[in-house]
Amino acid sequence: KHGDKTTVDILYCVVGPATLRMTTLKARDKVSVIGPLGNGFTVPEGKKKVFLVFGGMGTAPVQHLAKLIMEGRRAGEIEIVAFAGAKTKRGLPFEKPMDEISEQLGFAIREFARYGIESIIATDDGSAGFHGLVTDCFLQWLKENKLEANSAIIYSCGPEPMLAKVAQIAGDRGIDCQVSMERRMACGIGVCQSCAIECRLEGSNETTYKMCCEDGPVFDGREVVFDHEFARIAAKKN
Amino acid sequence: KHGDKTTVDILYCVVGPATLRMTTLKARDKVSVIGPLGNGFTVPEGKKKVFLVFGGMGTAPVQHLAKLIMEGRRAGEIEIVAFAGAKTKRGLPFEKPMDEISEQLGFAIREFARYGIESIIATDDGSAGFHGLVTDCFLQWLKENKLEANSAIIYSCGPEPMLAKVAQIAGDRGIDCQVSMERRMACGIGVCQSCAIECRLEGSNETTYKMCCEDGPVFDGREVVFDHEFARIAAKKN
Amino acid sequence: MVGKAHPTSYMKVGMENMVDISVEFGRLRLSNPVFTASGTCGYAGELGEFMDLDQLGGFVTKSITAQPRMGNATPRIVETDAGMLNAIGLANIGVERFILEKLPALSKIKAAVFVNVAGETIEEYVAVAQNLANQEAVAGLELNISCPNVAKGGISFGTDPEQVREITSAVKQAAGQKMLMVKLTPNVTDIAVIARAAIDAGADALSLINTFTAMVIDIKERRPVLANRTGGLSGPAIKPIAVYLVNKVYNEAAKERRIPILGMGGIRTVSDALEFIIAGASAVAVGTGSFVEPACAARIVEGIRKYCADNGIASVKELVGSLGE
Amino acid sequence: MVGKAHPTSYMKVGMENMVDISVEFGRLRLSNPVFTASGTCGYAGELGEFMDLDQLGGFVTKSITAQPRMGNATPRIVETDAGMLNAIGLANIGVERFILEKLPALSKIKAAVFVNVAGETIEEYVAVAQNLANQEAVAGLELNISCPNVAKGGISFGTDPEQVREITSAVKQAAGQKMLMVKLTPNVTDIAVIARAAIDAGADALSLINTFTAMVIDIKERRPVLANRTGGLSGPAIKPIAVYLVNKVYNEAAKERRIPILGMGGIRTVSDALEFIIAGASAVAVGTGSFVEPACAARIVEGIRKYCADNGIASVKELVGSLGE
Ligand SMILES: Cc1cc2nc3c(=O)[nH]c(=O)nc-3n(C[C@H](O)[C@H](O)[C@H](O)COP(=O)(O)OP(=O)(O)OC[C@H]3O[C@@H](n4cnc5c(N)ncnc54)[C@H](O)[C@@H]3O)c2cc1C
Ligand SMILES: Cc1cc2nc3c(=O)[nH]c(=O)nc-3n(C[C@H](O)[C@H](O)[C@H](O)COP(=O)(O)OP(=O)(O)OC[C@H]3O[C@@H](n4cnc5c(N)ncnc54)[C@H](O)[C@@H]3O)c2cc1C
Ligand SMILES: Cc1cc2nc3c(=O)[nH]c(=O)nc-3n(C[C@H](O)[C@H](O)[C@H](O)COP(=O)(O)O)c2cc1C
Ligand SMILES: Cc1cc2nc3c(=O)[nH]c(=O)nc-3n(C[C@H](O)[C@H](O)[C@H](O)COP(=O)(O)O)c2cc1C
Ligand code: FES
Ligand code: FES
Repeated sequence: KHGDKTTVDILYCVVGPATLRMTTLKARDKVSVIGPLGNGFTVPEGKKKVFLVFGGMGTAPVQHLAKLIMEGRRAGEIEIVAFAGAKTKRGLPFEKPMDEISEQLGFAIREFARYGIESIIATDDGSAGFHGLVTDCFLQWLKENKLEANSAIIYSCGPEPMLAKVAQIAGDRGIDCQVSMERRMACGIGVCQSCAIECRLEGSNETTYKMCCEDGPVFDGREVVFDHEFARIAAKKN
Repeated sequence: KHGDKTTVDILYCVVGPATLRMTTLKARDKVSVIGPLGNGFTVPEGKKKVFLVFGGMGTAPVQHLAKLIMEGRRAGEIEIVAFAGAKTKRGLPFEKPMDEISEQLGFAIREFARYGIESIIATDDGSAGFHGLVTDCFLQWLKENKLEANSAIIYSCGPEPMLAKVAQIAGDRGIDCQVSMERRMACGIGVCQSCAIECRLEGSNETTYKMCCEDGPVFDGREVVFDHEFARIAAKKN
Repeated sequence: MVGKAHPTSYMKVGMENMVDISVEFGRLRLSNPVFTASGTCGYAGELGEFMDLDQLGGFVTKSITAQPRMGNATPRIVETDAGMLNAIGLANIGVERFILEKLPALSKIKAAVFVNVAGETIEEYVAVAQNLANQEAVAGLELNISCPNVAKGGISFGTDPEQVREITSAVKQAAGQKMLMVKLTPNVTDIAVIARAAIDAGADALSLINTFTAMVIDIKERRPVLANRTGGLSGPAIKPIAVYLVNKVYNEAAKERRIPILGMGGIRTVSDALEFIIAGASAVAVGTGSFVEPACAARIVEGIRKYCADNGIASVKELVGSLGE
Repeated sequence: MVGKAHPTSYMKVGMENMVDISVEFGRLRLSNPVFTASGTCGYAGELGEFMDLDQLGGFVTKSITAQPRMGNATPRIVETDAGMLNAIGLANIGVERFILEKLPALSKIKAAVFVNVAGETIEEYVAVAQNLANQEAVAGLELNISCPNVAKGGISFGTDPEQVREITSAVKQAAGQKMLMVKLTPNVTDIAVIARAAIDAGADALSLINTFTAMVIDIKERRPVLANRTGGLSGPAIKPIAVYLVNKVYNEAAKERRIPILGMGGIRTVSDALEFIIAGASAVAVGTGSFVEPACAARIVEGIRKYCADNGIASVKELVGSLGE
């Protein structure tokens, strides 16, 4: 907010026609925006340890979550550890190059270090930080450190196979987990049914479709049916 | 030309999707241009009196023609009179408001006065200059002035009914006349046959289609079959 | 000719109030000729936040089937040049829950409510129609025999005149007093043949067009982007085809039988809507356009009023099928 | 899966030379799978200024009829969202002048030359084919039974399987040794039925799609923009429908009979071309795309080479019909 104006920063990655069109916008162009839509991450009472596990452009929302927590009323009670994944060092979505000393101290990413948040980097090719998937890096951390599952929570955003793995890790250990899902969306307001996410119905083996735009994008990790083969199988059944 | 750069001014009027898209261009955008295509106005030897009769955005090309003549080798031999038409005073495609004294002196339009060219304005509603069609204004001039038809030539660009009238006036008096025609064009290079103009074959009653993009846009006024009903009639015949 | 009258703005204000944009759609009198299209506006509640639904002439629900349907796997949509493909697969809550949970809210809006009916067998269509026949909130049914995104039923009913006749008369009987509108697919050699079959079998109105079967391929994975492989193409890309088909159905089937047409396919602006009306549609529906701009349909209502006022047209009815030589 | 190989740039340079982008198109072997589409590249001479025609795999001429045709009145074209309508009306100089004036230049280019043949009666088609049967410069004929812009002939031959069979076998006989490619219209209920009819009657190849019948209305004048009232819709707008239809014809008619398909409809980029090839086209044609960028087809040839090199594909033939589950 600046006086009577509200400024919103939009961080986006060009992946398709819509984001490509966004690159043609110039200063003073008018755009019409509907929002905010859907839900967001929530931090339940009693949580003391927060893990952020993210990859690629999934960084954007969790970075914002970290900021909200550290600027919020419960900042003192909560400790955050961030795990950032990327294919290569160059793929890390951070502006400044890392500085080695901070990295050794466990504060690899400036954007998080600003808030005193520990951060660990993993790259698929080992060109920076941990050599391997960000989820393996997270698993190793869990092995090396003691944790009270009840007071911990994991927030994750990134490619769906990564979310699936994170949700599985969380499920295995009884840690709460919120995943931010992504679907191609046409309407964004729950009318077109294009952004379906298969979810387990509590206390039953049945599943239903929830709408990512309206019921999400954040879902409980236990709820989502991550089945990459599901799409193909369902298509064949028809 | 500025050093090793060539600068081209493009004067355009937003009438459809393509020109609308042009308004979204910003500085340093790259556009690919094919040209020049087709022909242009030509000034045959021996012409001493040049009439420019134009309306609307048809001003652009004839204004350029006037400039070329007045800066050319035969500037001394040739006298130009310009007739500009518009629906209303506001519709005149000139940047600066006219000044009354120049108007009374017959130099209504600065863009032409710069080259010492006499210019006369006609508006359909009489809000500036002659009250009526530019072609009636031209006809009146022809009645009031003596003219040697052989050494005169008319150049015209604007709405097709205006061109038809100008060509008729020229034909009746045996004055040479070149009209700049317009058609919707898809390819601009003579391959798609979309910009057909019905033309008389010399020395016969038959007609053929010429392509406005390649054989034109400038045609001899005698050659073009201006028949506004033609399009409809031909459509019915099929 | 239109476009030559230039009233002052004072006159225009007067005119806009005097213009009559109501239309007769069969035996229904609608406050204006603008509908939302099936599947693009849910069950109405969701859109209420973005537009006053009372401003609409009509509202068509998402397709309803006898049993609830989960729909297809995702991805269900993909954007294309000036259009999109969808393969939702008729995901819906089923007619019983629809009547219990959704119809009460729909009964409160002023727009005429059409329920879009779909199924895999004639019996299913009939079952849905029977359930709706006595619902007061329902003005009419739209018979979806043109959905390209389901393995059984859907489009297969809509491409053969014999089947069109059969399903139309079966549903007509089940629908009782409700107006029956049959929604046509453009995926046929001669849409007028299908239109006449529907009219002969008792259709009170026709709506067109549904989407074109289409495919987008992911060249990296070398497989279709949509989980359903194919989807239906909608949006501005198909508009010129839709306008042509509406004009064809108007001239070759609907006009002489006085059957109204609900025209759709790529409508996004007032001028798009007017093209359909001039081509022969008594009313128009906005589908994909609502995704880009949820209040698109309401904006078009106002635009039609303004167009009539600006051009000295006393009633929008004069425009229906007014396409000249 | 494609897209997973990441050779270094050094390797890529090597690869690009090793990649084989030649294709077999029936009994023809083409240097690459890219054609220009009929009616969008004249008789070749005109485009020569903008692109080296030897770079093309094939060249299809504007439709040729027995007698010269002036074509329709103007406007003959109008732009639409991501597309255009045309109603040229088969304007052409007639087969005799074509052979005298245009064929000599065409005989010099390396691309396989197909002459597109049109007419109002079967006799006319046959007459054109006979005239061309002995011309050495002609590799094959493309039978246009799908033009929506003429009052007689054209599309009417292409929507009825019986007529398709009749005209195809008549022209096949007249064409002698020339390869006969039949161009299909998308304006049918089941394009595979038409495709099989053409194959049964002797077609050596199929090309698809021609344009969709469509209309744009000038709402001020309340009449169609085109003098011919309707025109054919082409361009990116129709691409997803065209890809689907090519895949359908490939699976349901062409594949088992080993009949090659020339795929077209909205191709403008390498990735568009690859979609058609993966869907089942042995070659592709660029139509409307050449208006935006005259050298479009040549650029696509280079892009296909690069795609194969980057993805470790030794021959573009591997891609034809490679669409996976
Ligand atoms: C609610 C929400 C908000 C979003 N906000 C934004 C936004 O503001 N701006 C924006 O541009 N995008 C946003 N996105 C998009 C989304 O983050 C990206 O589509 C996604 O992160 C892929 O990004 P990428 O291609 O850069 O990742 P990639 O570079 O492909 O992957 C990043 C890392 O993820 C991990 N990973 C990948 N595959 C696997 C696997 N199989 N198993 C385990 N780990 C794996 C690896 O560590 C890898 O290095 C949002 C998405 C959602 C759902
Ligand atoms: C070769 C060529 C070059 C062009 N160059 C350009 C360019 O550089 N930039 C550009 O934007 N456009 C250009 N055009 C477009 C063309 O000039 C316009 O489409 C045309 O002038 C219509 O303009 P308007 O609508 O403003 O005219 P209007 O305002 O509709 O008409 C202008 C005047 O024409 C006269 N007139 C109109 N109707 C009649 C009638 N029935 N009888 C007699 N007189 C009549 C009247 O005096 C009227 O006031 C070009 C066209 C051609 C063929
Ligand atoms: C996401 C989506 C879902 C649709 N669902 C249905 C449906 O359930 N039933 C139906 O009859 N038509 C359905 N349609 C078709 C539309 O009602 C409409 O006929 C078509 O999209 C053309 O109009 P448009 O271009 O304005 O969208 C759907 C269209 C879209 C885009
Ligand atoms: C201006 C124009 C003229 C055309 N003329 C012909 C023609 O003479 N014969 C023919 O078979 N197809 C003709 N076509 C159709 C094209 O060959 C092609 O089938 C169609 O345009 C789809 O491809 P595209 O979207 O790449 O243009 C024409 C298309 C256009 C746009
Ligand atoms: S995007 Fe339409 S329901 Fe979610
Ligand atoms: S614009 Fe294509 S021939 Fe003139």
